[in-house]
Amino acid sequence: MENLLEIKSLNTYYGESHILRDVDLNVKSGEMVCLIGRNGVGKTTLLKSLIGLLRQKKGDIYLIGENINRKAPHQRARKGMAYVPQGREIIPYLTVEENLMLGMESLPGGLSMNKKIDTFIYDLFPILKDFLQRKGGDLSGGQQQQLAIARALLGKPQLLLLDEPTEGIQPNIVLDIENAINQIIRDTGIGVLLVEQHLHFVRQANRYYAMQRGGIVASGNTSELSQAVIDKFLSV
Amino acid sequence: MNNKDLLNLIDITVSFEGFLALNKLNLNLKKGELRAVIGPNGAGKTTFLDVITGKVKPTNGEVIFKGKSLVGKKEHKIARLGVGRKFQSPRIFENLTVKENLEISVTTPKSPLNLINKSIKDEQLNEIYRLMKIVNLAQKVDSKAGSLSHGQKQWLEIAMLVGQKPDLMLVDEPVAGLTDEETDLTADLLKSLSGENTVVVIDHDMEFIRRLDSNVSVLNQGTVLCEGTMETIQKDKKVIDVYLGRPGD
Amino acid sequence: MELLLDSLFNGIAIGSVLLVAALGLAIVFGLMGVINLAHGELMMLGAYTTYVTQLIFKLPILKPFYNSYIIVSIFLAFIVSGVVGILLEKTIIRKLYGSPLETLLATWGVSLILQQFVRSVPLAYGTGLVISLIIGLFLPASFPSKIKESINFKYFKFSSWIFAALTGVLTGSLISSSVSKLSRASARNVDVTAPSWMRGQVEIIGTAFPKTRLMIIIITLISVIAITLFLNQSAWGMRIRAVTQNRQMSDCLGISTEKVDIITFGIGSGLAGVAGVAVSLLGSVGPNVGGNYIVGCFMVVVLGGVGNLLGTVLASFGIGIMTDLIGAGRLLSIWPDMPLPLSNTINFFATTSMARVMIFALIVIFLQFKPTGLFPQKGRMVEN
Amino acid sequence: GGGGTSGSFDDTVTVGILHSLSGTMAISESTLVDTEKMAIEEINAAGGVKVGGKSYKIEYIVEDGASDWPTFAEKSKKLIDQDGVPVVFGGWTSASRKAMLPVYESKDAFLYYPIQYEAQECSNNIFYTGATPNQQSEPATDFMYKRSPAAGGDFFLVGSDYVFPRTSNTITKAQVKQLGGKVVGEDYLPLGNTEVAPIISKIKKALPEGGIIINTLNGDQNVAFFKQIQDAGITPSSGYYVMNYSIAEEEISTIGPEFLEGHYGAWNYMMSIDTPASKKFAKSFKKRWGADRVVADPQESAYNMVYLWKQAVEDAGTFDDNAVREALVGQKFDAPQGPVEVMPNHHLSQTVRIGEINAEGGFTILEETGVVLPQAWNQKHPSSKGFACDWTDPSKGEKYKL
Amino acid sequence: MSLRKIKFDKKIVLSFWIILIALIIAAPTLLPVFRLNLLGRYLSLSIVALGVDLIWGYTGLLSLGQGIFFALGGYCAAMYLQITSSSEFPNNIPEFFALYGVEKLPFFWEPFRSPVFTLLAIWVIPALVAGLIGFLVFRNRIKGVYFSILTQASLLVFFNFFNGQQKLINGTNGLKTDVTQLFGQMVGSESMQRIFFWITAILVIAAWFFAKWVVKGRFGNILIGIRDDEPRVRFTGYNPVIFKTIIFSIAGGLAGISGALYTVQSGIVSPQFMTVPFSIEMVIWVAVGGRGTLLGAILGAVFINYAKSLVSEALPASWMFIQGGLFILVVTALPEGVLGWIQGDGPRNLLQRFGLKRKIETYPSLEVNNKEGNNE
Ligand SMILES: Nc1ncnc2c1ncn2[C@@H]1O[C@H](COP(=O)(O)OP(=O)(O)OP(=O)(O)O)[C@@H](O)[C@H]1O
Ligand SMILES: Nc1ncnc2c1ncn2[C@@H]1O[C@H](COP(=O)(O)OP(=O)(O)OP(=O)(O)O)[C@@H](O)[C@H]1O
Ligand SMILES: [Mg+2]
Ligand SMILES: [Mg+2]
Repeated sequence: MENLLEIKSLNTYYGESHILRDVDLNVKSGEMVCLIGRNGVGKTTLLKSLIGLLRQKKGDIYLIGENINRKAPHQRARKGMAYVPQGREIIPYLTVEENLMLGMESLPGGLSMNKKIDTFIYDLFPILKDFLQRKGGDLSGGQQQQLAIARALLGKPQLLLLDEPTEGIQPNIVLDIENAINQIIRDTGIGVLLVEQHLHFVRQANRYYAMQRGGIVASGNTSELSQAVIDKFLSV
Repeated sequence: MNNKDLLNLIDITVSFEGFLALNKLNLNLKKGELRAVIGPNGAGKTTFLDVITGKVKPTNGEVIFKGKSLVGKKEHKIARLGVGRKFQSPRIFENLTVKENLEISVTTPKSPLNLINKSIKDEQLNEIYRLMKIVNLAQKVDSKAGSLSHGQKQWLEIAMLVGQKPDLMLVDEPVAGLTDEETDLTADLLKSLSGENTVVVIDHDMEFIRRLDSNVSVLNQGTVLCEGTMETIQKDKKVIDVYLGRPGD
Repeated sequence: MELLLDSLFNGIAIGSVLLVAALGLAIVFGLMGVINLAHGELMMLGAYTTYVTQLIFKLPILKPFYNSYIIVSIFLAFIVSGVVGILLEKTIIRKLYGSPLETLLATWGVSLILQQFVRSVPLAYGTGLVISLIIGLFLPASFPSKIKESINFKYFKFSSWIFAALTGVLTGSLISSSVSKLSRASARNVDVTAPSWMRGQVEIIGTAFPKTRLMIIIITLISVIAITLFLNQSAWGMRIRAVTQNRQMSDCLGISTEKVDIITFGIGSGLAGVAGVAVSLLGSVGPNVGGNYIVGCFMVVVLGGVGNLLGTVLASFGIGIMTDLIGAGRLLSIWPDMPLPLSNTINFFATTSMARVMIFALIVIFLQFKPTGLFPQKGRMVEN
Repeated sequence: GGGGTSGSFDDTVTVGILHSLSGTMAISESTLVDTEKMAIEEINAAGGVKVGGKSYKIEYIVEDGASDWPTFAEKSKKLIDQDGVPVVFGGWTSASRKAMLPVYESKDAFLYYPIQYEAQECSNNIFYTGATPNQQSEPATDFMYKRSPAAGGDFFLVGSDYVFPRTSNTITKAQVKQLGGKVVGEDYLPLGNTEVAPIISKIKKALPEGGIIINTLNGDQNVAFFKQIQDAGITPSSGYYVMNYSIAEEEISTIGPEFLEGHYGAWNYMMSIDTPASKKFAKSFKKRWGADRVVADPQESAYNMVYLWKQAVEDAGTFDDNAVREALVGQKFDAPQGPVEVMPNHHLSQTVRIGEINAEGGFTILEETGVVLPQAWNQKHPSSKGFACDWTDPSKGEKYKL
Repeated sequence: MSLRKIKFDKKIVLSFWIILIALIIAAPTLLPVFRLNLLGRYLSLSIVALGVDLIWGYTGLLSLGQGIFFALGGYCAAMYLQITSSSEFPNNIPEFFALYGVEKLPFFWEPFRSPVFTLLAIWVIPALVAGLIGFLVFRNRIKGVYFSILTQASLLVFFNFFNGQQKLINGTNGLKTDVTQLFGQMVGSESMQRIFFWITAILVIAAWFFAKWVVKGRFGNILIGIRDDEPRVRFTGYNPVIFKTIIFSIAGGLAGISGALYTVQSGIVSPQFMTVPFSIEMVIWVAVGGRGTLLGAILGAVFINYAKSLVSEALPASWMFIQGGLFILVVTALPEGVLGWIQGDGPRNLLQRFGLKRKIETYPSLEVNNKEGNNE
């Protein structure tokens, strides 16, 4: 099966501090790949480099075989990447509905006033339906997180980048989200790159990469994700 | 209410253009108690902290803290009375170094005069270094808080809260984005704080809540759904329906 | 009653000038959060465009259409100021999004340069320059996407700029040779004369109303309606607000921030140009013409509540009516037998300059009670 | 600096020129710089200044007052201390003069000031070649009330909000009272403000059936004013006549004659004066600066002052201030406007002319007084009635009782 | 705006002082009196700039109304000088009153007969006015752009008022000081101007130390905290209103002193000091010099103004081009101002452009993790 996403020796800096060092990683369509590691090892940095918010100093990023090093975030989004950032990043003064519509900007033709919002979102996050007219910024933390995920899904992406998506979401909805994502992967065969701290969710993934000090230090199938690895890379 | 109570919330109602974020909420805290608050997204947990800290004015109802009413008081006044808070998404001073951030929180009294002509006291300095050890940011003393990772920010803010030495600590989702180990560490830290301080912890991480092994109040749609130990809560049907759900199905 | 009507008309007349001037700012500042102190100078460009158009329409070929030059100049002014605005955005503003106060300083610099520019560059060549800008900016955009994608697109771009420069120089020298008034630089104020059909006054409900003022009111109305439609009926309004409120995330969602910025800023600046046409009908056209309005514009936008068009409209008419009531001492004629001390104070302020003091004082006081204007942003986010 | 180059000179003398070259006033003041340069070039061409048998070529340093009063003071200091010029030609607005005055008095230097102004001042260190109120506004008011089409009508006074209009109007009010007329209103527009709608509605309220409007508005504001009063139906045809004190040929061409036709102006010099001197002045100015340029009263006084300085220096036989000051009083000069003479109060005796603005953008001269002596201290203004100034007599000086 | 509080290593500060002191001592002998006088005036402007840096650079309050306090200071000084030397004028009141037929001294002039009162008034009155405006504004939580616009509106109120009030304060013409007497000396005279130069020089240094003292340590940190996240400061138990009011009135006081010094050295105070552009320029000086650096404010004020007078002498028309270009350049290319740029990696980056290597930091917490790794 061909690589949906392929990263070759990626190096990213913040100013002068070298964060990502020679990261190699790939995601195939139809699989969920999980990125684990302690705080501050560079997981978010990696996702930011993928969507294009940070420009790598060295290395290449391929999306469906095409090199997207030089592409701006919105171009990458239109090529089928969707990003759920750590810390939600809702557009505060737009209503929930408008926030959702913005999710459809990356669809061919972009957003328009008369495009309808796909209702499967409401089955997944009923709360959003009730609050369509409320300002995004007024939502509670968890509601915002749900909105962020919904927004990403509406773009019908090829590759979904999730940075700690369950942070601050109530347990039963966490379960729903897990199931939903699995569901979507099964149905549409998209690829998912997931940053997650909770082992329970981690185990849902097909493969894992463990990061330390900005480099990939271990990887494999989550099925054989041993306690040893966990202790080594997730403990303080 | 009884006189041992540090905090009483009496029939608190908060309405945003008709939407009741809090609805006749009643809640009492004893001195030195550690209390976990859970509940669905949008149940009103953060709002209820907003009410205590004076960020949101209740539409009606009373907040009694150390026998005094807090309603209508200015935020900084409330904070000085001994109410400290950690925000849901980390809020620290990004352009100040880790150390300076902590200085701001440990400093007392918080009057301009004191700040301008006295330099920081030694015990306060020691306190700062102690805190930085605990949240292992010791190596980042002089790096700008803005350049910390999410988790590092979370911990810095917790440290700031502790440094403030409030009688009442309100902690909103402290372990969001922390690894399981870090989560446990945080839990122990908070537990150790209870006793002389009174601590209210909000989170969605059940492992974490369990480890706190304290009384748990479940909020739903702006009111207390039920209270009790983790065990009892977990078995409560209503709680499972609206909140916990059943893993595996 | 007659009096009230009279001062209402006057108020609207004064207000509509404020409004048309502030409209562009309401977008650039209100929506994009850019404090554009060069807004006044963009107005000035609009005013000069009117002047140039007028002279060109005096040429034999165009003489027959002379009466309609003012209409034409409205569109030209929109384009000219719009293009200069876009250039401004591409070169300077772009680097400063999210830090309004920096934009304030940079655009102040721009305004100084623009003022000195019209003083020391012959208008003919100024026109040439603008023309080459238009071509240079938009010719590449019009290439087929096949070329755009190709690696040596930059050569195409380069050559189109050369072409633009040439046409600019040509038109410049052409104009300067045919219209002597435009061939020499001068700091002297110039004058736009409304075509005869726009002079004099008309009767409305028994009160005589200057036609020029009426014209301005119409221009204002049209622009307001156009803008409202653009912002609310097209997806652009949403995109613009999204980009200003969270640039990075909007980008990640697939919004081309660059395009949004250019369109928004272009329109905002273009409106400044239209305002320029309006004010050129009232007074003289000179390097400082915009400077006289800029402060008032900001007052209006802030008073209305930043980012709120309706607020801007109300605020400008409010100020307009106040100006007339106080400045012309109408309160007295409305209520002749008021107690002496009161009437004295009113008389004290019934001079134009004192009225100004009064108005600004009132604004300051008003903001004390409504710190974020008539229609403030509400909700959880405000504090954080 | 530099200038005409005919003949060879034994030496050079450098004078200072200080006007606004940038900012709002640049529009008006740059024309004075042009005129002063022209006068200097003429003098140089004619062999320069002859002092003690030596012929001096006049060089000049031009400084920019930037339309900012304190800057005028600063630049004056520079010209005096740094460049050590014997004389400075400069200024336009009263405010700028008031800002410079202390500099010249404290350094005992000499300033030549060419604009008609409100007087009520008489410095030993300034020489004023513009008209005083009794050489402009008083005859004008008299004309308006007695002999204009609106004769006997009520007055409304409009001006910019600074010292000249206010003082000038105080005088006018006193005069109108004496004449038995009535001033029914006055208003002042803040500098830089062009919203005249409130003023217009006041005028309509105060003068329903037309009347006399005395206008002392400043530069740009005039354009707004005249455009809008015309739109509001305040025109000569409907019985409103505006007398202007600051609108000369230069301004007429900017505002556009179509807005001003039928209104009046009062000046000492008008381009339409039909004398050889006047024609020569206009002709050489156009020759030097372009055919579409015009000359007006302020330029004429600027022109005069350069020549008067030259004459005084040659009489004094030195560039030294005090000597020149001595020699200056009594100097006669055949100015474009006709003969002028320097009076002991450092002002000029001049001819006053009333003109009606015509479609060609010039004045049709209606009246012409004889030579009028300048009053540094106005005899109608309550604060200065009965005072005069005389620098030739130490016992009298700046302000003495008549 | 993302600003960091720039801490200077001793070297830069020291060298700056050496240069400054040297300049000041050398100036009176090197410079002709005219230039000296200019330098004196620009130094006095640097005091108001210091104030701007305090409220903008540190606290994030961009005031476009500093001209108010500057002018107030100037007027206080000028009024004193005018009264004390008005003996030979009609009914012993300043000359200009006669122009408008005023016989009696307006009441608020009276106290300015006393030199002591004046010396106090020069900085107390502006500070009080600033404090008052500030308190009202801050209490209502008016922030950011709204604050800027509001200060500008106030500026216009004051400007139009002073401009319109001939009878009280001589309107547009303002009050002149050159020909007035102080200790029997004419203020405009050379000897006096020299003295004023020294006073200014000393006060600038004093003001710098004062400002430094204010922002050093925790007080300064709070200000920065307010700039970045005011509500958070509130929840930590501080009352931002007080802090902002204090710093704003300090800035006001500094502006007053600066205005007074400027007035006596330029010979006139007039409403021109309260025009919109002038107040914006004050901000520009700080921006160019470097926000939140204090030194930057001083340098910015002195150098820009000096450049201005030199350039406008050489080629008047081009000054606006240069000035405008400068602002744009600074804001876009050197957002933290010249000093900020020097202190940051500016020069190093520049060198690197010319091929010189620069050291790359290693991963922030490399060693840390090692240690911990071993522990486990
Ligand atoms: N804006 C920044 N400037 C400089 N350094 C930064 C910046 N943001 C993050 N860093 C540093 O980069 C490293 C990686 O940060 P990153 O946010 O990627 O960690 P992370 O793996 O996402 O941690 P977490 O799980 O807590 O989100 C951290 O050491 C952090 O200190
Ligand atoms: N300013 C506001 N305007 C309108 N609705 C608001 C506002 N603030 C809060 N709400 C609503 O009040 C409800 C409670 O919000 P709150 O943040 O307290 O929930 P929460 O319990 O903290 O949820 P979470 O666990 O996700 O943080 C939410 O439904 C939210 O949408
Ligand atoms: Mg992260
Ligand atoms: Mg919450």
